[in-house]
Amino acid sequence: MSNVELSVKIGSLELKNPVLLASGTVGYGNEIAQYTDLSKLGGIVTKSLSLKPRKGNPPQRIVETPSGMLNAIGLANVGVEVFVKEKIPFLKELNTTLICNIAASSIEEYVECTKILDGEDAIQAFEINVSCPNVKEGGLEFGNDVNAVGRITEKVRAVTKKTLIIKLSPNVSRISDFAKVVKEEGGDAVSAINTLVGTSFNIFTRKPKIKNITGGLSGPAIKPVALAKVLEISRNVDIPIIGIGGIMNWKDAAEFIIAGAAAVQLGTINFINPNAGVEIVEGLKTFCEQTSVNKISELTASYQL
Amino acid sequence: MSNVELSVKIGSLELKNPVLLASGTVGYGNEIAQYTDLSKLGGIVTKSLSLKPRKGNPPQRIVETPSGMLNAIGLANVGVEVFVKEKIPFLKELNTTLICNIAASSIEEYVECTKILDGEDAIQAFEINVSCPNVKEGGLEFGNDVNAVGRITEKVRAVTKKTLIIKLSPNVSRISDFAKVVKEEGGDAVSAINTLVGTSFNIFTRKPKIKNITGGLSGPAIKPVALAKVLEISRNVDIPIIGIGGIMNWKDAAEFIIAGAAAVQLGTINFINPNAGVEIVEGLKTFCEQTSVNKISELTASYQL
Amino acid sequence: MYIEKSRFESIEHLEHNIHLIKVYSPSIARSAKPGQFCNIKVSDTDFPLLRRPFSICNVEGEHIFFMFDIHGEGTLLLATKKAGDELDILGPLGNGFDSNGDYQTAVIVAGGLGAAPFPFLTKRLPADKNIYSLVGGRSLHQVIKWGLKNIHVSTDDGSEGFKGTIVELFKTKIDELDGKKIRVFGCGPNPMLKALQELSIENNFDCQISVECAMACGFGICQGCPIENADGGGYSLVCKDGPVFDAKKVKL
Amino acid sequence: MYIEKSRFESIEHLEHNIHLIKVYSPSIARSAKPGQFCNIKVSDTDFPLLRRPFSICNVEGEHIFFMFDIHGEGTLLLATKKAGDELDILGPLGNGFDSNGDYQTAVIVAGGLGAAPFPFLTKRLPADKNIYSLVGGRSLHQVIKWGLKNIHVSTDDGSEGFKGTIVELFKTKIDELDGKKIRVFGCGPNPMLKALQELSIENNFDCQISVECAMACGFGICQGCPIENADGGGYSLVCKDGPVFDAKKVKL
Ligand SMILES: Cc1cc2nc3c(=O)[nH]c(=O)nc-3n(C[C@H](O)[C@H](O)[C@H](O)COP(=O)(O)OP(=O)(O)OC[C@H]3O[C@@H](n4cnc5c(N)ncnc54)[C@H](O)[C@@H]3O)c2cc1C
Ligand SMILES: Cc1cc2nc3c(=O)[nH]c(=O)nc-3n(C[C@H](O)[C@H](O)[C@H](O)COP(=O)(O)OP(=O)(O)OC[C@H]3O[C@@H](n4cnc5c(N)ncnc54)[C@H](O)[C@@H]3O)c2cc1C
Ligand SMILES: Cc1cc2nc3c(=O)[nH]c(=O)nc-3n(C[C@H](O)[C@H](O)[C@H](O)COP(=O)(O)O)c2cc1C
Ligand SMILES: Cc1cc2nc3c(=O)[nH]c(=O)nc-3n(C[C@H](O)[C@H](O)[C@H](O)COP(=O)(O)O)c2cc1C
Ligand code: FES
Ligand code: FES
Repeated sequence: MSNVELSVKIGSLELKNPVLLASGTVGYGNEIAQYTDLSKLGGIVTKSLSLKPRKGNPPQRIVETPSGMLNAIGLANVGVEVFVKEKIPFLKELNTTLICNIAASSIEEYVECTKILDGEDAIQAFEINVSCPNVKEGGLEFGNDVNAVGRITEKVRAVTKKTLIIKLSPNVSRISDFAKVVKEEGGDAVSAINTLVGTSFNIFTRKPKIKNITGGLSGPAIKPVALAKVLEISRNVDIPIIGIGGIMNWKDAAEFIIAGAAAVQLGTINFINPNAGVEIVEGLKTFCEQTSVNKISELTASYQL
Repeated sequence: MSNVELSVKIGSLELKNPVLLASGTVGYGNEIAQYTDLSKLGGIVTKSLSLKPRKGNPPQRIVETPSGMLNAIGLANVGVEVFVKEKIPFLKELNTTLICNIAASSIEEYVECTKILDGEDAIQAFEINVSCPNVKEGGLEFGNDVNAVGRITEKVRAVTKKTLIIKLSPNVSRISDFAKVVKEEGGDAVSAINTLVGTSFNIFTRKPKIKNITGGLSGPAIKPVALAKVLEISRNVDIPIIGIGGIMNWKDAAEFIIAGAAAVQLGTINFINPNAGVEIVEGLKTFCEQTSVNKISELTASYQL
Repeated sequence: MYIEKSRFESIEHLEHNIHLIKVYSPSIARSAKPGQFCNIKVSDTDFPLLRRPFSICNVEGEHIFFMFDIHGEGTLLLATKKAGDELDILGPLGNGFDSNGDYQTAVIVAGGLGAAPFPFLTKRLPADKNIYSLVGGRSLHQVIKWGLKNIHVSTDDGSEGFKGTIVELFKTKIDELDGKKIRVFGCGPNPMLKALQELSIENNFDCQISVECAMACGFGICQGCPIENADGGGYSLVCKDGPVFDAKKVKL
Repeated sequence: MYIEKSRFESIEHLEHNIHLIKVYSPSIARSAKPGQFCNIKVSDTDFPLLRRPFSICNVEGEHIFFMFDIHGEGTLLLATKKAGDELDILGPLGNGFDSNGDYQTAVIVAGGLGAAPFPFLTKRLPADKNIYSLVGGRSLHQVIKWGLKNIHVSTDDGSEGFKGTIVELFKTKIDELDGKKIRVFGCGPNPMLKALQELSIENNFDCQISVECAMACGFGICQGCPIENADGGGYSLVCKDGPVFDAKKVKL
């Protein structure tokens, strides 16, 4: 019926449509599959994996904030080995593009994880989460150090031919500098943004509401910031951008695409409406039809400044 | 009736209580004085002044976002000369502490403004807004360059003995580095935070909703980020902090104080409830009474991590 | 000017999607002038964050009326209020229309919801003035006549009255009206105001237009609502210097 | 598990501040088990952002009941719903109580609003079981008896029944009850659950507790709701592995 071409390309990766579910907000696909048809989406990005399993942070891990939420899950995950053995079989059956997100505490660990996972046919692309505390260099985040991001991109690039996406931290002054180095070092795309650092206190106990003290802010509250980061990258660097941050509906998704995103990821909304992804694909299709856009890729960076 | 000591000291500045109204959200005091008794507040911070008048950005200057708003007023202001002649006489009558906020496009301009205003007895302190595009160094913000912030602090310090507060930009990776340099260069305090860079698009026209393309995000949406910045400074640098960002009520104010703030500023809430400042002073007083806090300054940085 | 906790009294549904609400707000009611507006907190929570500006549509004793259509979440919330609910209203704000002076006929030009401020103006017009109301809408359901007198209608689709815009209708009436003895009061969407402004300048009509724009505070502290001065010398603030401007003095 | 657009039917006010709502939600009603919960979108807007988890208090045909007190903005919004409003409900979620097996008497231990899941359990208890309900509250107004049977009350202030906590009351009843032939079902604030856990471990009672914690998704995708395993081997998820846990298996 509809003639709108929804497929998009990110590096060598072909996506059915530009709507992905974000890392850490969809687990390994099985729980959310009860509520939505994942095969209708562009793809899913799995929870950040590290080499060894991590049990994650002690509770309380999450708290609601105005139009947002803070989380400090602590990258709880099963580790690459269990992932390959136990999670991939189910993920294969989903008939959706599988992007594997990796988080590590050293450059070597990033490389090691990528090497192991690169052999898995089910995995079509890697998304490297650089917003993790860097154990070796004093606990600062890799994601805030442009040289570290460059080195990670270079080293991981060397061990995989699959599409390589670097997920950028928003907690920096000029995110486009990071996108630039990703491009220079051979990355295929960037995802923007990960969560903003935030906190919240209980004024009676005077303790942080989140046990980890700070957490990552997500949800509609951060949408204007995320859009500004996407736009900044789009205006300064020629690299595909996956837009993330506070997308609640197809209008928000369209806004990111217009601001420069080739595809989008949904995070927090999955917790509220696990079927949002499918609804957003539909909404984008109708929007394109009604505004005479034949290919959704034509919307990307179509801003009129 | 109440024995709670609400007064606080910021450098040599004595405030009746820790509740200030933030720059750009209270004009020069006259309009808001119709709705609230400014003499009951700790003080007010006037709209950023530059040497020459600025007419500001073309419309649309503001847009609402989830639990926040974007503004790109463009530092519209009457300039120091008119300020001294026309605004100070009214401000003097308010019986509240007057903090003068300065924004400039060069270090020389900061110094020049401070010099002129330093002679005015009505002005008790300066707040330097470093989140302005630096015309000389290619339009980047001073506020994101730790060396520039150091130099501004040093040069302005040299021309005034009044309390010197540097208002920090949140659009940086480690705000405590900026607070450190402020302290080293003789600043008395830091204000944190100014607005986050954000944007928003009309998906039908594909134009940014704000004519200036990007704007500054304020309001409850940014509160978790602001609290994390205040806490970061508090844990790393021994300097008084004025907490700002999304304060809507006394609970939010208490949260900032617990997270490290010696005083707080109210911004966006003034647009919604111009009497909020007075209500927050009352609320803090009751909170102190009920939790047996004798001096509000004891609440500062009383976090239990 | 007051921050008045007002009592929501009733809601009436006029045409398609047009609502008329009545609130008990004695302090604001007593001091309000036609053309002024109020900035209304539409919920008891922090969502939506900002107040919403609405023209004072009418005043009856200690009651005020506001007229609106459901536009977004703010107006939707307003439309679901129940009698007895409390509404936090800031007002009256802005300058209002100047209806005194040397003219015989007040020509009201209202496009769509631009009709909102005119019932109050109609009521308060000095006794010696005539009134002549030009009311336009896209089609007959968008023509809002509530509280207006001596009404001449235009619709874009011709479903009622003159087929065309309200300013086009005005043009056809110019001969009927004596240009020197009228004062024009206009309110409506920007393109309409622009056409009205041009027409008024051409014909040297005394013309006051009420403009709309995004607002945060509504009373002059945020500088969020600039309108360019016609003389090029910077901006005026719609909330404080307006919302009513001499049509010659601003750029639309 | 369903995302069911349910119809709000009615609200009843029990004790001080305790509300009981009835919704028409046939798919969830048909598949629900005692001890399960639902994650409810309390508004039609994006505010508040997250759903709110509530125990399934009772099921009657295709209707579900939820019981809550007004805690914050979410529950306030829920309490102002009107018959006919649509409520977006995700559920049934979690594992629920296991009430089958080899015991004679179900001992329900409910602290305050911890009573919420027990009307449904009471109703669905296998026919061959006896029931013995221990219900505590701070004072007589906080004691919630709705839908419970064979009730023994404690209040902290002694205003009704035993003066003391509900677990203290339980202690005084141990002799009456045969430890081997009971199964304990507990729900309430954390300190109460902790005391109950200790008592059960000491006396080797078969004990299932329903725990609460902050939640985002409610179905296992956010990992926001960990509870420490008693064996030290990491965390379980309250929403997916719980909310009902064997009292021996978790650290409170
Ligand atoms: C002085 C003045 C008088 C007004 N009088 C009336 C009136 O009598 N009746 C009426 O129906 N409307 C009037 N408006 C417009 C009215 O304020 C908007 O329709 C309303 O704010 C929409 O809110 P919303 O939440 O329903 O829409 P949303 O689109 O969800 O609002 C989002 C944001 O955009 C702003 N906004 C949206 N549309 C407008 C607009 N047209 N003008 C200014 N800001 C807008 C809102 O204030 C809000 O901040 C007036 C505006 C002004 C400035
Ligand atoms: C499995 C489960 C079952 C529950 N069953 C019931 C029930 O039957 N009746 C009932 O009254 N309450 C129940 N609760 C608690 C209920 O979810 C909270 O009271 C409610 O979320 C408060 O929302 P609010 O917006 O009114 O309060 P706010 O304090 O404004 O909520 C702010 C945030 O904190 C969270 N929160 C606040 N209190 C709690 C709490 N005690 N537990 C978990 N999260 C909380 C909210 O979900 C929200 O994200 C249950 C909780 C869980 C996890
Ligand atoms: C509970 C939670 C867990 C998350 N875990 C991860 C993660 O493991 N790896 C990662 O790269 N991003 C993680 N994120 C960040 C999201 O993928 C996304 O970048 C962010 O939430 C912003 O999008 P949103 O506003 O749509 O949620 C997590 C976010 C949330 C809310
Ligand atoms: C409309 C508007 C104008 C502002 N103008 C200034 C300004 O001139 N100088 C300045 O230092 N900060 C300015 N700010 C920033 C505020 O002082 C404050 O730092 C920010 O809004 C965060 O606080 P809030 O969330 O309470 O609003 C402005 C903020 C707003 C919303
Ligand atoms: S709306 Fe704030 S100055 Fe006009
Ligand atoms: S609440 Fe999301 S995993 Fe339990």
